[in-house]
Amino acid sequence: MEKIGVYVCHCGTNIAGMVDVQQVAEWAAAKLKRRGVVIGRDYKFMCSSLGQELIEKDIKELGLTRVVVAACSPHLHENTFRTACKRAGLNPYLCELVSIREQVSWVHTDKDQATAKSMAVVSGGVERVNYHAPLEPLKVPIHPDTLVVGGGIAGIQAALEIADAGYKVYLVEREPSIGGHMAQFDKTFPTLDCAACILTPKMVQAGTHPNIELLTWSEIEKVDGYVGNFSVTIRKKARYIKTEDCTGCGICWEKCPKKVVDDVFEAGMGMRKAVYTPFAQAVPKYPVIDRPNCTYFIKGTCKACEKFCPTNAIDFNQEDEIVTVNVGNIVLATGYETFDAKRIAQYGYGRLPNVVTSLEFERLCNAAGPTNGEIVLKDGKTKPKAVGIVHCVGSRDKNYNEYCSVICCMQGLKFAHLVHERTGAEVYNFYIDMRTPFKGYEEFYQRVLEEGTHFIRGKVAEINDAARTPDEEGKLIVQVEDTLVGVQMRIPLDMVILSVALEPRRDAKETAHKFGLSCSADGWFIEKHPKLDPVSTMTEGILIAGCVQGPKDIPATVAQGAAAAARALGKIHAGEIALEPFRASVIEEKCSGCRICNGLCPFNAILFHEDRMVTEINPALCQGCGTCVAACPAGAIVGTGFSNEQILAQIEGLLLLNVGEEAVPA
Amino acid sequence: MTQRITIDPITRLEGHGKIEIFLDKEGDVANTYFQIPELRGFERFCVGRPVEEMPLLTNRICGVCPEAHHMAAAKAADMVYHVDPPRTAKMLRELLYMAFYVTDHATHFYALGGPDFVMGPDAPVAERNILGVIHKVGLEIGGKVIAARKAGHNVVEMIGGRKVHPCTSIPGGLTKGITEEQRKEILEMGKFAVEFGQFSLKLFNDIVLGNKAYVDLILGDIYTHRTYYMGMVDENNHTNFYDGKVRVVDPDGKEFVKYAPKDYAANIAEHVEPWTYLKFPYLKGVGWKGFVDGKDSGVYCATPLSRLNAADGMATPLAQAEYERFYSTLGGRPVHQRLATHWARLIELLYAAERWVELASDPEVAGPNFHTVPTETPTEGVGIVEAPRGTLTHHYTTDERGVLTKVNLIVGTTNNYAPISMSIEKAARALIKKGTVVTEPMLNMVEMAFRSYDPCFGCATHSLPGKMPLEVTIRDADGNTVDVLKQYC
Amino acid sequence: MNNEQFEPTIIGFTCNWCSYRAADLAGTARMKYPPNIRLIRLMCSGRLDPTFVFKALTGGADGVMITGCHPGECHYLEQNYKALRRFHLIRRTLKGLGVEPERVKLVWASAAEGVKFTNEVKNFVEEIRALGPLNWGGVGGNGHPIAAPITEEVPA
Amino acid sequence: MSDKPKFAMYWAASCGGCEIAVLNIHEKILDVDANFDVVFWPVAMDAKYKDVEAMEDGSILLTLFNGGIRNDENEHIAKLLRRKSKILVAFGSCANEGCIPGLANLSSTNEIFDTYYETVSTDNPAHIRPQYRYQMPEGEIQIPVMYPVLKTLDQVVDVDYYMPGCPPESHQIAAVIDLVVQVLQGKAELPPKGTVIGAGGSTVCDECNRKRNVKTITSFKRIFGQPIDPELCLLEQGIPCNGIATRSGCNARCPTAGAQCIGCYGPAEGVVDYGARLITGFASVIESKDPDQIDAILDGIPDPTGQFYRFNLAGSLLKAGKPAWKRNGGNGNK
Repeated sequence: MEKIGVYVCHCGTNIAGMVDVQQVAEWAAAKLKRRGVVIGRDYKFMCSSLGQELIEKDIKELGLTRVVVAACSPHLHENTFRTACKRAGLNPYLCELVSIREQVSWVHTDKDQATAKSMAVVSGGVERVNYHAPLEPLKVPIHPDTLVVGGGIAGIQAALEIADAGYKVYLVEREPSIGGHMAQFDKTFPTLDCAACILTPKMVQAGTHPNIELLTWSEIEKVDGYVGNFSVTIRKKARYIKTEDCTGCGICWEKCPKKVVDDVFEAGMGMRKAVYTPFAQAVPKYPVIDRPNCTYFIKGTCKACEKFCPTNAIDFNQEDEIVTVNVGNIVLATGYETFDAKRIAQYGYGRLPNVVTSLEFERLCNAAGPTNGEIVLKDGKTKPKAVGIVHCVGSRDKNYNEYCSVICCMQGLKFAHLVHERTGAEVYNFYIDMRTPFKGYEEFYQRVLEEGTHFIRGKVAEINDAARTPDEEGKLIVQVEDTLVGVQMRIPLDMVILSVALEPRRDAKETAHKFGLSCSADGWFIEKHPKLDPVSTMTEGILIAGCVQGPKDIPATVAQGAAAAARALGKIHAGEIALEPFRASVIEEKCSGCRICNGLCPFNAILFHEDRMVTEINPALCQGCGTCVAACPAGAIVGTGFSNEQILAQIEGLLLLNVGEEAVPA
Repeated sequence: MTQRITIDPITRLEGHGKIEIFLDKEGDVANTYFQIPELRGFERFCVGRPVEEMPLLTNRICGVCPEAHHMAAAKAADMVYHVDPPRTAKMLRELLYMAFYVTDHATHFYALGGPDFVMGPDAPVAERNILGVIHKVGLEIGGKVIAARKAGHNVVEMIGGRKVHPCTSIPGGLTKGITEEQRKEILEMGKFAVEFGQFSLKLFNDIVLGNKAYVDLILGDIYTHRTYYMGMVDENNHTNFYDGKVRVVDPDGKEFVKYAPKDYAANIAEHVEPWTYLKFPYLKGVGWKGFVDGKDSGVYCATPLSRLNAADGMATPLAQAEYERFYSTLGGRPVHQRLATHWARLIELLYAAERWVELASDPEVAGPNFHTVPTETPTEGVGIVEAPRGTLTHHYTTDERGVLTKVNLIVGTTNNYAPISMSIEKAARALIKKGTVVTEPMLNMVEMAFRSYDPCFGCATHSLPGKMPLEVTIRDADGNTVDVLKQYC
Repeated sequence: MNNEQFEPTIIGFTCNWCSYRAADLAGTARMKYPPNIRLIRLMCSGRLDPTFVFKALTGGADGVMITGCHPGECHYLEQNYKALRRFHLIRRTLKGLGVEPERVKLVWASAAEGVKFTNEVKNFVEEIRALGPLNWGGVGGNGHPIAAPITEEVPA
Repeated sequence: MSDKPKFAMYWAASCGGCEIAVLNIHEKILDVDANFDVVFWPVAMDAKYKDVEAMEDGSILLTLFNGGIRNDENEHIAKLLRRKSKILVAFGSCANEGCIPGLANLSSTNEIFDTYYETVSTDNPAHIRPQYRYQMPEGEIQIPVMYPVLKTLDQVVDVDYYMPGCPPESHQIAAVIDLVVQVLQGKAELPPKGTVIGAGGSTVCDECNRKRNVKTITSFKRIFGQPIDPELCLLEQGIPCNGIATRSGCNARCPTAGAQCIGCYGPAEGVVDYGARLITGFASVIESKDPDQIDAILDGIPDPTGQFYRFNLAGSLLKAGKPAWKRNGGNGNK
């Protein structure tokens, strides 16, 4: 018979405040004796070193063979207590952590009921642990190469960190050039240094780094394998440019007769050619031919670019190329998209020419932008005399996104400053709350205040051009209630900038599915732990960085990119990783070869031997979900860690109080 | 002063009995009650099941004659789906059924009923069983018996898929056919079965008919009842086990009624008594008059003897010859002496064997066309076959998915519940008189009355779980228990 | 049953990746729900063996709540659909066995849906309360610990 | 009396098929006669109940007990034979898991009475029901009290070995008899108590020769509704064949004969609930992610409860023992 120790944690008052922990411990020691419990203790903080020592001591002195800890969620401290058992020479998997905090004390309000439920939960753990078996973690070697998906600042940062450490990186970008959103910006808050000036050097570094293989104009097709050993299929879209010959001289796009509105990089504010690089400092320097818009591909004639190309680098016969790379870790930095302001009809975006989005405005005031940095109205010449900046467009709004997009306040201040500086126009910030945390931000807020920008606290109700008074003629009228003084206002302006929300990529769910991740309800990828592990995901070996995890500004993005890199480097350096040994396996004598399970594994871990008519499971591919275990009609598939015996026993334990302690035989 | 009487239980019938015997002041038998002590409830729990499962579920009513239930259920299910199985399917089913008849009748004659004659009623208990028979008639004959049963079971398995509880009959036919090789094999076994039938009749001749004591016993009054007799017949009024119409003759041997399966309820009714679980079927046309025989009582009998009485002859030559010898020996149709049932049973065995050969000789039985896919909406159906222990009726009603909404079963032995009770009482009255010291052989003679019916209470108690423990309670006139003898087997 | 309100016992099967974390989230956010539910952590709703449901109902539970990732969001890609299929067949079978199918419920809850989890538990407790206790006692057939044989005599 | 070890075979609530299956071992029956002193075997020989009672406890070496426990008399004799026998074998589906008669556990005693005593052919104007005790003019007579549920043998007594099958296949019976004979001659060891004997450790598919592919089910069909491919796995043809979850040992008789396995050999080794294995087996491979479509496919199984618990109901988690006893009209506190 097992010797089981039961340890009930007070967690200060977190648990003890709602659960009579002492009673629970004593009950377990008394009533669950016949189920193997030899000691029941309660302690203020089981996770503290003293608490852990308590367990280690009992293991050594009482010869415990099993340990049940009733405390917080296993997702917090399962490892802590397993490690404690290990230190005392007990196999870590003979320890079971049951949650009486998140699932009892914090969610219930009646102490007696909470205490009773805690007893049930503990006896569930005791019954279960009786059926635990010592397990050894599964060791998997780590392939030293890394895949970084997304060539924005997050991806670039991560790629450089890893490459500088001496390991190979594949940097995949969907667009023709890396750089991402940051490349579109003019200035960055709060320091106002020019985005290009700080970004392009990094881009060049990434483009030329011996350890970085750039795969731009490319997309991920398929991801197979598991941590340490992914095999990723990438589609390199046809550029119709022989990159080995192209010098990036630019003659082709000079000569190309076809003008196209550039709604990616120029956010629709400017034009580009059918053969193009998104911007001057693009990395790599090679252009792409935009097939749907290319006259040759449409009409079959033209080939201007080909005629003039000095190095004959044009190749209209190029086709998409599929490449497969093997990597040990993957960093996802696929970024964000901006909210479509048309969805808020009353703001008139798309109808009123001088209502622009924040991204459009970035281009407008960018020296490399369509107006060479001139802040002018749609007519292309008039400088605005009054400009409004509307915050939280599509953010903090039940109808669209409830979350805060984080960057809008600072962006609004930045715009206010730029407008003020370059046009001297009156600037109005329409905000709900001003949020300026972090280094230097509040100071910037003060500075803009001093510049005389108007701040009106209120959600803009409507933007229209229906003048009521002569001085409103030809103006945009912003209707808003100043909630600080409680008056309705009509403010005539020349230009309104909508600070549009950051949203997950349209194909975020697809991407998540490709990589076996999960998205939050909003669509941002879910990190392993919101506080303690914001760069890992539930899927070992797949890390996230930047806005793909949630809206954040550039410093935070860069930091997370670096953190993800550090994570990957750690694993690469270790050379191998130990995985939870929760795996399914087939008892061959019991397997009838009925093939029910054969189609059930999305990780292709289940294989069938036609010759012997039996099924086998590949432990390295098995992810331990247990679906096949539950499905086998012969009961021939067993799963470690979550075996039938363990779960059935836990059910009995949880219901022990319903049937009476005596119902369960010793 | 009350006498103590020890009585051994009725055994060697596929079931057990619970008999209450009441004595009057003189110590004579005042009354007897033959009770069936259990109820299984097939009629209830088959409701809700798909009708095509009935040939499989009702098998489990009786493991002694599952083939009978399998066939009755299959025929009822055919009718529910308004589908007529192809000729090959019908032949296969009947062939399986004939082979079963041979084994079943052989089992009864050699293992259950036979020992009474082969060993003699007064033989020591330990010898009065199949092993005793084998020892007496010799291992070589024992071997023959075993071989015959084996042959029958092999055919059942070849066509029915399993030796016990066949599984191949479905609405519209069967799930499989047989190969030409199998047909030939089956034909050979059939020929052996015919030999075995003739041999068994010879054995009966030598041991029984050759022994005056036995003949007197058979013809004696103890074992005689004048009742109606039921049996299925073909268009020539010849005995048929698998298909045809049910014919009833009166105690004078005149046809009383001949009805098609679907009309069973117009002709048969079941009487209920509160002191037993089993119902007492009787002829609706005559009515229930209690446990009495004669023309005015609806009590009828459905046994091998009854089937012969109800038919004008047998459809096969050898059996027909025996049929004629049977009636000339026992003084013409109908024969009322129950013990003659053993002889009748052997004649049926011979008929089944001959029919077996007939069917197996037709190449079409091995044809490829063994199933017709039903296309009609299922509604209602009645299937009747002759089980070895009596006419077996299955009646189903289903919804439009073919899921059962009503089930009614009138099962072989049940038909004979009333006559058996009467025979027991008659035997008891004859044996227990004014303080007679009842001897074991004498009591075995009570059992013989019982056993001639080959009552199978696995069947009878289709509505009952399993077998009846025999409990004989003997009480004096004041209702005080003189003795209770319990036998739980 | 006496007239004090019936407190059902519910066993909840949760997915390690979504609903169990939703339960954690409910906790960290100090949301409140009745203590009638007791949770079991599975790696995935696809691990749900119908035996667990029957075991719970036989062992004294009045209801069973099966939870998993939303369709299309399964951590193991599509195993939650297997749970969905089993759930449908379990309900049909229970009906035939004379147990109200409503005693078994399937709920999709992502790791972010602490609120949904809380509400689902609240609702389910009330639904089962309305159904009343499952008079199923605690005896199983195939020699599992709680399956004590019945040996009472009935006077003949 | 011979000094040969004593052998007994008894039937409780059963159909007799098990006895026939034993007789069907043909010549082997002579081995039984040669190696055993058959002291108690109702179907084959005269026997005296009082002799059994008079025997010393444990004096019968081997008892094959078939049939379920339907009433107090069944239970009484089960206990008697348990006492008298060294080795008690639950023989056949009824004793193991209730078999078809176990389906009665779906209904209460009264429901069964109300059906049987009111059928179309029943003449019962007074709506008479059987009385456990009934006063006749000559005195009171009794019939045994029917239990509200049919119970398996191990629900009333301790069982040494389990031999499944409805009935157990004769070749398996022969094998077991061989084994016992060898044990008697000291040539073999008895398996550990509780072992399932006379059957395989896998499921029917293990012995089935039909072709098999990765399973997906797009619809369930009735066995008679269309021509059946004689080569291909029945389940893959949509026929709800229970072979995937049913213990091997029968040589896949029914599927081989073109009929779906109906599950008479019960659950595979170590399985807690037979029906659950079928439910999960069938459901897991249904080819649909849409609840409505899943329902539409499942409509192809007209009677899930019967399909999954045909033989196993009395031995199943949900319908065994106390709760069902109570539900079916018995006193739950028993």
